[in-house]
Amino acid sequence: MEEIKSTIIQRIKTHFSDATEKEYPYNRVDFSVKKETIPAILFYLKDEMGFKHLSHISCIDWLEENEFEVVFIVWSPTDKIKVFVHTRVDRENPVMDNVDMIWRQANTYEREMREMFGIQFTGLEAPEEFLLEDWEGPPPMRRDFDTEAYATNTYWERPGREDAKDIRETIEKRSGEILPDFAKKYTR
Amino acid sequence: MVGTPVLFIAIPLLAAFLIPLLGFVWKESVRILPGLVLLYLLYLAVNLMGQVAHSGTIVEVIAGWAPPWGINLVFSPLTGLLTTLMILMGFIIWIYSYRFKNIDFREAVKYFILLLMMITGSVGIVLTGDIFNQFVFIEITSISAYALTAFYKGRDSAEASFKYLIIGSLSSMFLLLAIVLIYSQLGTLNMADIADKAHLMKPGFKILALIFFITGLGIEAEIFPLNGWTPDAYAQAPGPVGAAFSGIVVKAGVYAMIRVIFTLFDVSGTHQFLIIIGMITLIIAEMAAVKQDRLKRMLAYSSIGQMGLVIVAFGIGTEEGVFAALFLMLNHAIIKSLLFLSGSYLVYNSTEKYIHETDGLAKHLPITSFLFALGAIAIVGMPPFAGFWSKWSILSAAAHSNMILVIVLILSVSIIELVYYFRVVNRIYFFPKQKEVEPKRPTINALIAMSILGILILVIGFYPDSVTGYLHSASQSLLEKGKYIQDVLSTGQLFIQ
Amino acid sequence: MMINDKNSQKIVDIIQNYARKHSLWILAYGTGCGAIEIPPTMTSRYDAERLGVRGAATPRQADVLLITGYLTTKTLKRVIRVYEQMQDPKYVIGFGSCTINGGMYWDSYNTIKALDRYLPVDVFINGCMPRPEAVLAGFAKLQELIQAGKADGARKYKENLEWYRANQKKVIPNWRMPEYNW
Amino acid sequence: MQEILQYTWGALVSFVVAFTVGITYMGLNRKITARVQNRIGPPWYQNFFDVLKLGSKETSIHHGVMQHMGPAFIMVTAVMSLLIIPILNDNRFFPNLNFHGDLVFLLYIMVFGPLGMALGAGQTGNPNSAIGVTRGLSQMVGFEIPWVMALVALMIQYKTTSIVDLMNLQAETGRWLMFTSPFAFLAAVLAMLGMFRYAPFDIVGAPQELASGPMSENGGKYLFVMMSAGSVFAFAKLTLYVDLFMGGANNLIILVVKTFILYLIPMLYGIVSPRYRTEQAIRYFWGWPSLFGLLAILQAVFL
Amino acid sequence: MNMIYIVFIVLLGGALLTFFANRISGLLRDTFFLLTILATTVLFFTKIHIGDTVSFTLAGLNLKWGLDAFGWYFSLIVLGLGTMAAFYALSYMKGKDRLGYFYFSFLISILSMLGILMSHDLVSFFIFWEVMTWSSYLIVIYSGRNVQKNGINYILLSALGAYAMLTAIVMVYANIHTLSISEMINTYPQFSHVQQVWLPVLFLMAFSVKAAMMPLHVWAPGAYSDAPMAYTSVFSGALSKMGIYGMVIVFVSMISYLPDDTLFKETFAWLGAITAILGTLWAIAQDDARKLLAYSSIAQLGYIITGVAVGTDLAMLSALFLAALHALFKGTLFMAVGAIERQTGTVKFTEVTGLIRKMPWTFIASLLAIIALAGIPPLGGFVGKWMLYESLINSNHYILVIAIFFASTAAFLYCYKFLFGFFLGQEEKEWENVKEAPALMVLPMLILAAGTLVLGTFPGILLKPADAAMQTLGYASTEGHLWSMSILFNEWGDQVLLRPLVYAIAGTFLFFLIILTVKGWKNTRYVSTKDISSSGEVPLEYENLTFSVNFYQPFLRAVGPVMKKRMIYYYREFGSGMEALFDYSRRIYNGNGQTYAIYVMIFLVIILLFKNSIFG
Repeated sequence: MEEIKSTIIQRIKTHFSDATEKEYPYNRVDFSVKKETIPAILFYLKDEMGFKHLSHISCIDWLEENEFEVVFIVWSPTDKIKVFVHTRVDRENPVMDNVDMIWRQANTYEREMREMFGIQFTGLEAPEEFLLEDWEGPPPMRRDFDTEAYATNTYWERPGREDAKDIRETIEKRSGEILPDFAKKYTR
Repeated sequence: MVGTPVLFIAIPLLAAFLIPLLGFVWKESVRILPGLVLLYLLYLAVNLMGQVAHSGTIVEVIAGWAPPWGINLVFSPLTGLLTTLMILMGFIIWIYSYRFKNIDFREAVKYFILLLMMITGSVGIVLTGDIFNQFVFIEITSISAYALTAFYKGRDSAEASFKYLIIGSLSSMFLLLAIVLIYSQLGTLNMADIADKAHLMKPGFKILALIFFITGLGIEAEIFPLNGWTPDAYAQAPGPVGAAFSGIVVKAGVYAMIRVIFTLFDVSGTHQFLIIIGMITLIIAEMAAVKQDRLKRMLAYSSIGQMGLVIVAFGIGTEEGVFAALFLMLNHAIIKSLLFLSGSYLVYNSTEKYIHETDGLAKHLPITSFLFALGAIAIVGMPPFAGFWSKWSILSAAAHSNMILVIVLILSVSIIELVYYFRVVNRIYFFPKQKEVEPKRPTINALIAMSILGILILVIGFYPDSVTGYLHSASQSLLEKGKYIQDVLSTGQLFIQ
Repeated sequence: MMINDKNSQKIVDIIQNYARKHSLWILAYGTGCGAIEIPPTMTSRYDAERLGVRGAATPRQADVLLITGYLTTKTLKRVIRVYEQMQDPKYVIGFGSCTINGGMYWDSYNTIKALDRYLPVDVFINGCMPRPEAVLAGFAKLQELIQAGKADGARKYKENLEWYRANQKKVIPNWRMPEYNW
Repeated sequence: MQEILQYTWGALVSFVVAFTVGITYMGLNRKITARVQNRIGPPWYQNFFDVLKLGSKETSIHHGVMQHMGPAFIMVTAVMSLLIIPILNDNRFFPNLNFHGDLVFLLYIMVFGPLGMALGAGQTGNPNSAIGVTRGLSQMVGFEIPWVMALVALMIQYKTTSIVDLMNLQAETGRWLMFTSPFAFLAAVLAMLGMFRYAPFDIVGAPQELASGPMSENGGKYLFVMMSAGSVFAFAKLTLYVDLFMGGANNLIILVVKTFILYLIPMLYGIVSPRYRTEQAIRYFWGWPSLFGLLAILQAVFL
Repeated sequence: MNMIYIVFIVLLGGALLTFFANRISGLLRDTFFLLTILATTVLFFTKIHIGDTVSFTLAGLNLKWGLDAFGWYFSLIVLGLGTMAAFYALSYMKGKDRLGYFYFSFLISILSMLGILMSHDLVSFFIFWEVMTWSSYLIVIYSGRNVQKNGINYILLSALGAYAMLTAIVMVYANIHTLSISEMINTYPQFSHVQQVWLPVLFLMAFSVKAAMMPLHVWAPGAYSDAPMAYTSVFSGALSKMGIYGMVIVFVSMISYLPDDTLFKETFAWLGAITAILGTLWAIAQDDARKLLAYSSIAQLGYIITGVAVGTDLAMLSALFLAALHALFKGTLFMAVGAIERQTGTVKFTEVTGLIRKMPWTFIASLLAIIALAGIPPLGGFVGKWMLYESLINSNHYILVIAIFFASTAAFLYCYKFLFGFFLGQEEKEWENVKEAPALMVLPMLILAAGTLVLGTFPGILLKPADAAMQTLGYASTEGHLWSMSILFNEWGDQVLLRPLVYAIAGTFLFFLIILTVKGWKNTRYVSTKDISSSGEVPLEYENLTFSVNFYQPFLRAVGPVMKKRMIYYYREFGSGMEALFDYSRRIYNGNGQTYAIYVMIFLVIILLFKNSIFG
């Protein structure tokens, strides 16, 4: 296992100079690359190294760093190893390359991210509407989207429900954990 | 008395020599003169036919030498019918080829001389009562035919002509052999005389002579293994010449063969042999025709097949059979000429004459296509057109002789024939036209010629009685051998007295 | 029940309502987690069929629209459509807290908080989720209402269609639906 | 005129009887199914409520004339079947139109309604309806084979095409045809499974897959008429079986008992069965049932 | 001059005039066409009486034409359907090319059919038979689609049949030296046994080709669907009946005299039944309405063949009745398909849906025709089917009953497919602007469809001429005797059968229809077909929700093994084998002069070698 992991790291690093690896125990290896390298490294992983399966594409909103982190999780059924490929996209101009020509199922994940985070994938050919029907607000999964305010404005609320509206302070009290500032503003 | 049978030989020969001479005086006369000659001969033939029907066979002695010593011409109902048919076909072909391909003066001279010679030769074959004289006429016909085959002077034409020449010379050789054999045995060349004395021949010689005759004349009559020259010659010769081949030359060949078999020798088994060989010819030719990709070759094979059918019908040997055979010869001459004439306009500008080049021409050449389709429907024997009646006569003749197998085979072959003709007709009418094909509209004289043939098909189809009377007397005259001998020989005696 | 009473029912209505209350064909719109409560309600443990409650295959045949849980705007559109396709008389049962006040989805960006703003609800069943006993009690209440002739949600909907429409259109901006035709 | 009144009266009375008994049977079916599944189940008269409720629906929609007429078609079939099938051995009480050859007529009139309804279902434009109809028609072709074989076997054996003749024959000899022609009875009963469209042959209107198939767009009065017609038709079919194979009935009670016993067969078979796909159903009917039908014919021809 | 001549001259002259008038003006052409067919019909039914004959001599053959009751019955079909189709054609063919050619062929084929029915001698029978073949072939290839395939298939199989018949005819001619059909029938018992067997076989071969019987049916789907629908109604409705006409004569007048006639009859009855079954199955599998109707025609002719082959008086009556009825309903259906083709431009069930509100009259006509086709009471089809069953049961053909019943039950499947595919289902936006066909097309359809309706209640209208026709064939009059014997007429003591049943059905239907309509009249509302309960989803305008692809997939899966190999497959194999043989024979002529010379020598040598055996 370790040998395989080290050869993977070896090969990736020789081929892609900008890749920085991070090793995890068991069968997981992480790489961070620039977003321009993404199609190339995914092609390489799929065609040359046997990572046939795209497990997931995920996104993390790093509001403080003003970046989105997009994570591609690929899996090799022969080596039984999963590889996480991280990349960062500018939050102001979230554009990156579309990879659904490598894996057909990437299309679905990309459409979801387009709707939920507003990341534009160049050349993604799919109808605009996916999960959100007739959505007119900003992408709802961005952390600067205020859900509560939106819900209060949009949906009529039955009067008389005042309890347990904001449990942040209770949580703070109970756990003793001190929430950072951004969390106070954007989470509940 | 409007004329004598000898005019059928003399006038066209004279005209053939006059054509180039007159041509120097007036160029158009080269084209007109053959037509006038043929028209006159047609008038003569029709008149003589009436005379024959009225007062029996006309036997004309040439140069005063009475049969069996001299050469004589026999204008019986049979030969008269064939002569009329040939001259009629010749006349129609003349109308058709008056301006065919816009050949220039020099070529027109050749063409019309050769055509006239070929018609003369064929008529001679039919009319003559002398076996050697017949041979001479066969040679005249063949040589004109060789030349006409090579008329386009192309490589393929020359090759076809050369093949024809080779096979044709084999034919002459065997014929000459046969004639020599007979002469050595009987010391006579007059057909009636030979027929009269045939029993005097040694059986071995008789059969040998017969075999040589069959081989030699079979080549002219397009019997199966002997007909290798046919497709090439038909395909390479100009369209009207192809029509002349199938309408005139082959008929003469078949006549010669049948005359030899029916009148000269009376060998048992010949009829069965004719049926078998005709059947084989029919089947092989029709099968070969299906897969042809060139129009004229297809027509040529079809022609071979039809001649095979004629021979089968003769082979049945009864009066009905002979009647059917003559009827088929008549119909075939008309229909196949129509097919050749209209077909050659369908592939007018083509060098290879592929069938697919006729695709969709019906829009551009409506009348030609219609006449071709009419010919196709008629030749496969669809009622109520001419072909049906001859097919019906053959079948009923075969049935009266209890030849069920023959009937079945003929009909099966007819189905094959139907398939390839209808395929072509479908192409002409329903396929999109090929871009590179430039259809040529037929000239007015060609249209007239083809229309005459089309009308003949309809007339015979709707009212077969218009010809059956002549055919019946002709078939009787073929079968009445004794009468033939008596007619010919008695003329001579009369003359002596 | 007084004969002369304006609100009293005719004898025909009594018979009809009696039949209606004993024959409730439900269209279970299993939107949320509540759908899992329907099988125990219908099967041998609680056997709602003894009350005449029975599943219907299509809205055309159904009498009761059972909305089992939270409704996103996207689902609401379908629910309205289904409700409008049902034949009169028709009843709606809101099922679970989510239909009452949003329940745990009270601040979700795409979930409505009160069903009766959008459809006329005849009976609400409280609980997250309500147990089958509660569901049966809800049906019993509905039967009571039907017999009394008070389950008139459909009439209310028809009369106040504009108000309902306005509410519906507020949360469903792109209204691509045919006109209401039962 | 007298006759027409008589026939109309007979038709009316038999319709009422068939309606009542048929609906009761349907209710009993639900009750028994519930009991088999260890439920209490609805009362036996539950289906009266259902029919009454459907009849009291205030509004209805239709997608066109054919859908509007569809239920009438199927009702015609039910009523015509009732008119032709003798209810009792003694024809006095329910005079109806029996005549020689009515078996053949029945075979055709019994598909008249379903086909008419299928047209109505087709007009709704609901794909589920059309799919249900195709399955139903396919299945019908399946079960008609053993059914016709059984009937032909009876025709051969007893040289008649009249139901009354067959009933009289059983009354005279005192032996039921289900014992004298057991194979024909078997084939007919197995065909009946398909005719009733209970499980395992209920793919036609499978609520889970097809949303009740041909009926998916019918509600209110249309479903009311269809359900009534279904009940009447079911009773008519059961009566036909009783008439043909079980010696008919001398009074209504015996008829009800006999039909109910017969009705138990598809019902119980359905309760314990899963569902066949259409082609499986067709192959089923062309397997054993048709073999029994063939045996019945052989028996009729050679014995 | 005899009226028979005049009818033929009118038809032929009219055909030619129509053909040539095409060059002058379209109106003139249409007028000539319509006048010709109308004049023929009027002259035929008013001036020609049963029993009229003419005879003349042509090419030494004595030909005789005349009309008997049997021919009259079939000419009723030909001229009735022909006139309707002519009216229909005027509108249907408007604006198409080569109309002179089409109308010419149409009239000639009508002429040839009348000729067949009026021929009393074998040669004119054959001539008209062949004229019928090529005139219909001309129309089959008219559209120019698949001419090399369907057209050649048609002409090939027709020629096969016709030549078989020709063989039989010359056999008869050689045997009895006369061509009269009646003479042939009279002397048939004195023929040798071999001929007694072969003559019917050869004749039946010709007739079964035209009647599209099972192994010889392969031409029919292509030819029926390629001809313009205006003619296909005649083609399927009347022209194929010429095969039935011949079959009836052969079965009644020849095969009945055979000692082993049962074998013949059983074989043909079974062939008919198999044709019915397979035709039905194939019809179910079609997505093209023309093909569906073509296979359906094959199947329907299968019933008729069975009826003819069984040959008891009731079976024959049913066959004749069904023959006329088939002309009515199949004519209507082909016309309806033509109307739909004209109005929408397609005939695929997978493309066109929901025309019921756009083309209501076409729908009504099709509905009546389909009910008649399916044999459902109270329409005419049931009467015919019932008589067929009854005759089969009476003559102990029990298995045959089951086969026929299977075919006619399975026929419901394609009947439904036809109605559903075109008229029912979603009303798509694509066909929003489709209009009803012109009145000239709708009226013939409605008239023919009304015919089936009338015949269901008053079948005596057609049974009487059919009975008269059967009497000329030597059957005893069935009027009274048969009609009281048959189950149909027994109980009511009335020759007009089924009337009380029809009244009962109509009464019940109307009663419940009124109940349905009156109850809640104000609260019943029409909604569009887009408004369906599809899980609350609203179908968009461009979404086609109609279920029409793989319509009977489960059924076809169940019957799959039967349908795997088609007959045409064997024909194709045979055809390609023959082509290979032809290609081989072509190579004999290899274009080499030396080879040809060698052929000559070989020929000579062979003859010389075998001269004694040849010229013994």
